[in-house]
Amino acid sequence: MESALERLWRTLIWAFVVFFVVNVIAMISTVVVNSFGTRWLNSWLPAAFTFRWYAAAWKEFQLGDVLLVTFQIAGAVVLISALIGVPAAYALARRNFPGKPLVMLLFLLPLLVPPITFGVPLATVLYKVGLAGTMWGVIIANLVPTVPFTVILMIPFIEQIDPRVEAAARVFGAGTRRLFIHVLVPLLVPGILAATLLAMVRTVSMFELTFLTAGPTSQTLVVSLYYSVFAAGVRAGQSIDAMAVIYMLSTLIWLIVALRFVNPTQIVARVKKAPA
Amino acid sequence: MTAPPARRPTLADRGIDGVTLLVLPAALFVVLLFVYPFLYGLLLSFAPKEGGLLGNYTRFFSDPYMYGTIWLTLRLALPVTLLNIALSVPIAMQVRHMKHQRLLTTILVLPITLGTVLVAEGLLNYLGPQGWLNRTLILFGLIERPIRLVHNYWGVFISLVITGFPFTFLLTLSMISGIDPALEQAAATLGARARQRFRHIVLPLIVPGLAVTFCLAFVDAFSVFPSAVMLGAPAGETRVISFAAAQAAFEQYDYSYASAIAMIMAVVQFGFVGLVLTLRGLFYKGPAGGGKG
Amino acid sequence: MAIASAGFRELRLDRMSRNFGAHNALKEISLTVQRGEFIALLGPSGCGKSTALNCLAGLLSLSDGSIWLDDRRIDTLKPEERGFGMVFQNYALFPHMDVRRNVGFGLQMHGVSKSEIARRVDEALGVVRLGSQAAKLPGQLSGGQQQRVAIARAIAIEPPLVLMDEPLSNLDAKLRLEMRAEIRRIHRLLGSATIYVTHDQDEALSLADRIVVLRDGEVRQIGTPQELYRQPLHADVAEFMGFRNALRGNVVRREGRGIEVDCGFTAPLRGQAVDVAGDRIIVSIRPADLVPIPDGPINAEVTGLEYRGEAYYGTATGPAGQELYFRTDEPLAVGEAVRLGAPADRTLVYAAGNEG
Amino acid sequence: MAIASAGFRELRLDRMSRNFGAHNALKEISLTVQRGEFIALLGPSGCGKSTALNCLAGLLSLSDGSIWLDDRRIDTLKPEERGFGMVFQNYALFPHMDVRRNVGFGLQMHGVSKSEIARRVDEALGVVRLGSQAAKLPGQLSGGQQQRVAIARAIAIEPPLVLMDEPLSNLDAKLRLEMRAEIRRIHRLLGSATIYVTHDQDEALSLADRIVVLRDGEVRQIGTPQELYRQPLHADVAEFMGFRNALRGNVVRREGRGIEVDCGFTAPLRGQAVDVAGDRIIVSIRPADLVPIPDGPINAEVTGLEYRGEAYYGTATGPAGQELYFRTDEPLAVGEAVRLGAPADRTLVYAAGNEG
Amino acid sequence: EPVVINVIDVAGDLEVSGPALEKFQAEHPDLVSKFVFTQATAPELAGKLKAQQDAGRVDIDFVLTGNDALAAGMEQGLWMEILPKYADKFPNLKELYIPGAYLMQEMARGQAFVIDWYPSGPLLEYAPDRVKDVPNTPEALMAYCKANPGKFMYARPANSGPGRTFVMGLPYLLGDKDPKDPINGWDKTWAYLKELDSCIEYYTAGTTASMKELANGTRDIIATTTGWDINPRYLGIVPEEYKIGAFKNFTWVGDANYMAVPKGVSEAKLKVVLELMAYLLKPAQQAYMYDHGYMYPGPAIKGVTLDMAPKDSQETIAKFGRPEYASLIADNPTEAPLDAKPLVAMFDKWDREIGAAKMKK
Ligand SMILES: Nc1ncnc2c1ncn2[C@@H]1O[C@H](COP(=O)(O)OP(=O)(O)OP(=O)(O)O)[C@@H](O)[C@H]1O
Ligand SMILES: Nc1ncnc2c1ncn2[C@@H]1O[C@H](COP(=O)(O)OP(=O)(O)OP(=O)(O)O)[C@@H](O)[C@H]1O
Ligand SMILES: [Mg+2]
Ligand SMILES: [Mg+2]
Repeated sequence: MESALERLWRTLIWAFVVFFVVNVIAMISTVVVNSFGTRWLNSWLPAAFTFRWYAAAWKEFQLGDVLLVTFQIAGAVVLISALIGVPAAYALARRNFPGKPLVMLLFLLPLLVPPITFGVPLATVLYKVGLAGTMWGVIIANLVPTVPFTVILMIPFIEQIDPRVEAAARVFGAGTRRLFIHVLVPLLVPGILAATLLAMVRTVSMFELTFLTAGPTSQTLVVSLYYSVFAAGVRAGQSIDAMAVIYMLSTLIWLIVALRFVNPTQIVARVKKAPA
Repeated sequence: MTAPPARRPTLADRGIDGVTLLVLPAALFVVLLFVYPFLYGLLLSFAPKEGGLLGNYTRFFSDPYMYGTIWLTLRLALPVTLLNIALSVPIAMQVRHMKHQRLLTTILVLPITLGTVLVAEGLLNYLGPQGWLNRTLILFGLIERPIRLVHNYWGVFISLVITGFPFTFLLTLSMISGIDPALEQAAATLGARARQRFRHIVLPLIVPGLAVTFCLAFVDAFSVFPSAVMLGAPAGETRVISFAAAQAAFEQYDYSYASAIAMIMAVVQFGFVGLVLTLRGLFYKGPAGGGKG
Repeated sequence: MAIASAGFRELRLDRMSRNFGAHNALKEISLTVQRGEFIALLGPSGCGKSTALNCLAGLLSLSDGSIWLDDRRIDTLKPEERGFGMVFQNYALFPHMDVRRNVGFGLQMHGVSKSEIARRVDEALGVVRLGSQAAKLPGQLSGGQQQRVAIARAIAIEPPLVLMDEPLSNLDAKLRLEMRAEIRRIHRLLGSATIYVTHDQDEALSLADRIVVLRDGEVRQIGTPQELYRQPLHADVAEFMGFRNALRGNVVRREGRGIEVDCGFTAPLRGQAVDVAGDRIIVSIRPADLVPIPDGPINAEVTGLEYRGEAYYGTATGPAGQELYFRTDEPLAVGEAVRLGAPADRTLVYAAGNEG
Repeated sequence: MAIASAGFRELRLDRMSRNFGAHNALKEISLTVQRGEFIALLGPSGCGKSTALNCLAGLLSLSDGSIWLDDRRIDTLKPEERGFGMVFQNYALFPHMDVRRNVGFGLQMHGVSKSEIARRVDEALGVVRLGSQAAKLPGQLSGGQQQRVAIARAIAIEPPLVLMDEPLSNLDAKLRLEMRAEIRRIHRLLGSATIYVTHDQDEALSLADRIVVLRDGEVRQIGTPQELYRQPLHADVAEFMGFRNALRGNVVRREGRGIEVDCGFTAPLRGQAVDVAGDRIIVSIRPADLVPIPDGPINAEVTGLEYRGEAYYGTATGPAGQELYFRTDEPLAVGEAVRLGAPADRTLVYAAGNEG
Repeated sequence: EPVVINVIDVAGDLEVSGPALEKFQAEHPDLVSKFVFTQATAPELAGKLKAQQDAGRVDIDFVLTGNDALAAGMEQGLWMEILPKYADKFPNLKELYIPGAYLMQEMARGQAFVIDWYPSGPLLEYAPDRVKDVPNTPEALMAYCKANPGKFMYARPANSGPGRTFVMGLPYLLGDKDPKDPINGWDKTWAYLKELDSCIEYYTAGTTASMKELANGTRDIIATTTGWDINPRYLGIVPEEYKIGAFKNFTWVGDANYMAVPKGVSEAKLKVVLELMAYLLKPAQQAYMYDHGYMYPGPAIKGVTLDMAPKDSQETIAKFGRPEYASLIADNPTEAPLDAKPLVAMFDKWDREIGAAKMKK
């Protein structure tokens, strides 16, 4: 009786997953197909296929350089925010100290307050110290929301780790640094994976702060993309789609690479798979 | 033998030790680079083009077209966030046992890479009157005329689900897999069925994680902007608050008013996030293992 | 909810097997347990005891074989449908519930009323002497307290079949004895069947109706405590049952079950043949039975001595380098020569090469 | 990294205390441990043994008091600076590292070279008989195997001070004896100090130079195994040390340390006064010492019997309803009348009301 | 010493003027060693410039912008005041510019120069196979729309050139009191728009989306401009054969892009940029503005004809251009669009009263 209900439930879930995946793939496909289409009106498929939108976009936005810059910036942001965010999250998860709510608020604010308010003064500060206009300026500006993001996100993951395992590492001579390297980070891999992936996606898509602090040679892909979508003037949908596809690929690569090498499920679950 | 010195409460007793100091780099970074610009924006919001200190705020709250955006935004952000979490949890519960888990995970997480533009373009095409979806439905005779799924509330809603679901799913999956399977096994031997195991074991243990997930996802959804413009009706039912702020800043070039709106936005979000994080404090937070090993 | 085990008469394992990858953790275990029976599962570390319990509880699927309750095949049922109680070796307490809720969880799942739950939880906590810790979370308990919560949790639901995986391993001697008595009392009270994993012989001997000795995933012997204590069927079982002295030698003379063997000492040893096929044998003697006697046949040199309260236990080396474990009431000095002997009826002789 | 414990001469706990909220888990523990000494910490479940070890290791901060290594105060040092080895009661293995890496972890942290690590890990795995499981993750091991990894991990670093929290609780009798021998061997080899928590009296008696008995966070007695086994200072320690029979009565006659007490049996009992202030006393006798003798002073009725291999152990009720635990070589029937007696030098008498 | 000039384009103008800039570099290697082009969306430009100027480090030397971002910059004082200081370099602007372009040049108040201009709209674009009689008066459009609900559409004005041109053209057609004052002078227009709303299904967020709906047959008539008529058909977004219709006696509402210089640009660079601006206002360069009909016709100054334009430009116009434009431009008056302030007020009112009304249904 109830197991029939359970089966129904499971079927429903899988049905939804299939529904979701099919529609998302179809949606992506329309964009991909369109980006290769010459002209697509009122029919199942475009009239003919071409590469010209890619070629044009590539040339117009000097995408080679832009992609390289984007990767560098995203890489640096992700790395730095993990490096300083995870330890901070660790402290917040493990210790109760006076003023902790205030610190939490400090980390929440950059996520809550839209960049409109602080983007310009932040850029001013960065221009004053001579960082804006360079790649580092963009990296630092992007760190302002990603560091707190990483901190907040990592807290529950750290709480899940058994402090006794940490205790063991300390007893056997691991100081905080090596505790992180040898024990915490490997155990936190799923959380760090999620945090870095999401931080990367956010950096790549952070238009406002990037634009405000980027110089002519430190613009990232999203600036070009937004330009092609929102700037005045006529632009073929196919060309926008081509840009969007390039944008997607630029993050998709990392997602696939990351999930290829890192398992999003934690070690406990992997070792002790529940009953078949 | 010398008498040991009397013990005074040390910093460590109050929770301040080397580990606590790890919070410093991040905190310093935020203080240095965020606090000043933020205060600047905050002060700016109290220096309206016209009116007294609170001019911008009274202006906002005396104009239903403006304060209505809060409701319009909440109407999008809350259901979407809750739906995404509600979908993520059962799916993650299923996926974690799977053999080809990585492949499926990759596919499910994939939409976070799409970017708002691709999603908007894709939905406009796919769900549009001549899109594949409507065509298919018409082909099979399920509908007669194309149904309208974009340029309204649902267009934005769908896009938020597509970009938001992978986010919550990835977090939920990683969090659920942190629970020692032995706990569920123990519950099973005590007669708990799958639903009860979920309700009594898994759910309470991931609530703290879900709370954080909710906060981050909610904040994301609440500040929805490009897709509200591209897929919604930005003058109408998807006139979200960040759109109002952007209008003030970029159309009316009233940065002071824009700052004020953004501050209001932050306060509203904080209302929810603060509440959720406070509630989170009431739950068990700690290792999700059951004893030895 | 229909619980499969309610009111069963017998539980039958039919060639139950389980592999982990290439490793066969259980190899065709067959066993029938009657209702009301108390079975102890004994065996060296890693021999598959917990695996067997997990298979029974439905937490691991079988690789082969089947499990039957009377005429019903249950190895395909989910754990929650079997209705067995289980004490996990690693406790598996719910970290987010206090002791009271941990213990009451099973009752809650079975739809027992609130007041009844409260009553039975109090009772179970009383049994494990944890009334005063009821409001703590598992993480705030000592190891032994956690283990007792695990026991209380399993017995609170009064299951018709209880599986216990080393439930007393972290308790002190006094508490162990008390808990042992409680477990036996509850076993009788519920008329349930109990399968009890332990590494403590005393526990197995005193509690069990029958003992099953496993080794490398295989059943080596099934028998009553007396049988196992006095007459293990194989040299390895004997060694496991406390016959720590295992001396190799050759048969000198046989007369019925009596046997005389030569192990290179001053005189042949006399013992009881349990399972002697050829000439080369192993002699098994418990340390407690091997004591210094003036004309003992075993000449050896003391290499160590330890205090064990009621007596001293020593180690010694025989002429062929044999390691010997013996008992003595008076302390001996290391290096001292000693002559040891054991009663013939406590000296068991097995065929060599059969020790596995 | 300078390790505090390297080459120390003595470890001194000075009124070490630790509270959990309002609960005082350790109350002013003072103890001095010499290098090379083997200390066993004994006490009922929840008495604070693990807490004491955790405080020593630096995993819990003290609420009061201090810990000294020679002249250096170390209770303010971080765990990683103390350089102690520890076997955790709950193992606390690194779930993401295979057995080999778990065991080598400490060496790696101490900057030992790769090849040296490999050598010493192999050695440690050999000691705990886990060579064949080296590539498994902890989650793939049986309970006993995990425990052995925990032991191997602690001894691999050859620490000057080893803390062991019930390291053998999940091992079978045979392996326990072997491991016990290994632990002693390593202790001697390293010349290290060992503080060893156990609930197994045998282990404490055979391994320790001195035994510390804790109760409710307080030290009840410190002494050699012999002292503790033969002459516990308090009735509660006695009960904990296996004097399971605790009979209340009154003093009849004293002559020096000899004493005669009346507990309502057919005749007064003769025993040894350990600590007798007033007239009302408690008589403590081990079950093993209380045996049926034809004219034993204690008349009782058998209520239960259990097999323990070398003998039977029974329960009986005395005339005043006293619970009695005794030993017998021949099985007795439940309900049978029996007369029990114990040697006077094995019968200890304590003042009543002092049992804690 | 040749310098590097950082050009930022927030109007999509490089599409049109890019070749002329490159030509300048080729002809003046002594002045410019390199142009670095950045493209961006208009709204955030002001913020970025402000940040740079507050910090005293301006790294943008030359801006191509539409009138929205220009106005924003003017309001915040971001632009260098070129006139009258450097008036000698730009003599006789009134003579130089086409009248319609000059109207817009005046709006720049000496802080920028119109680089290209077109009369824009309002125009209607329709599918000839589905629409036989294209409406040629506002009343006819209303009647058509009511008869064919959902078949007419214009994009949300705030985000669409054609959308706003359509709305800005209406006061002239309907004879409103003050076509330059949307709040107080547009009574008829607002009434008209409200009524029109009843037969419009929704307003797309941008022009492209409305073009697509026209192309795929969901709509039959949409609002457009000259550039949005020619260029999308050239690009294949809209079928070539689609036609345009104009209202009788309508007034063109022009549109232009500007070139401006932020305050804070160094003297050395400023000299070069001024040179560049003067250069771009020469007929030879202005001929590039024909482009692919992106801002048809495009040139802002008098006397530039299509035959001066590059070959492919001529071909495109020949193929996708419309002969009727010449007469439409010649025969109808031209007005400047709304100034920035009233324009924003118009957007706001439209959003509140037209756009938001959609929700209530
Ligand atoms: N974090 C904590 N919060 C509150 N009480 C605690 C906490 N940790 C331990 N205790 C209590 O302190 C007491 C001592 O615990 P400890 O673990 O030292 O006992 P133990 O002697 O090791 O017992 P066992 O033999 O059962 O392991 C116990 O009563 C326990 O419940
Ligand atoms: N998930 C697993 N993957 C691989 N091998 C496993 C796994 N679980 C158990 N094993 C192996 O199976 C064997 C039996 O394990 P089991 O836990 O049943 O032993 P046990 O008899 O309970 O031992 P102990 O007394 O030490 O608890 C062990 O050798 C163990 O290493
Ligand atoms: Mg086991
Ligand atoms: Mg303990």
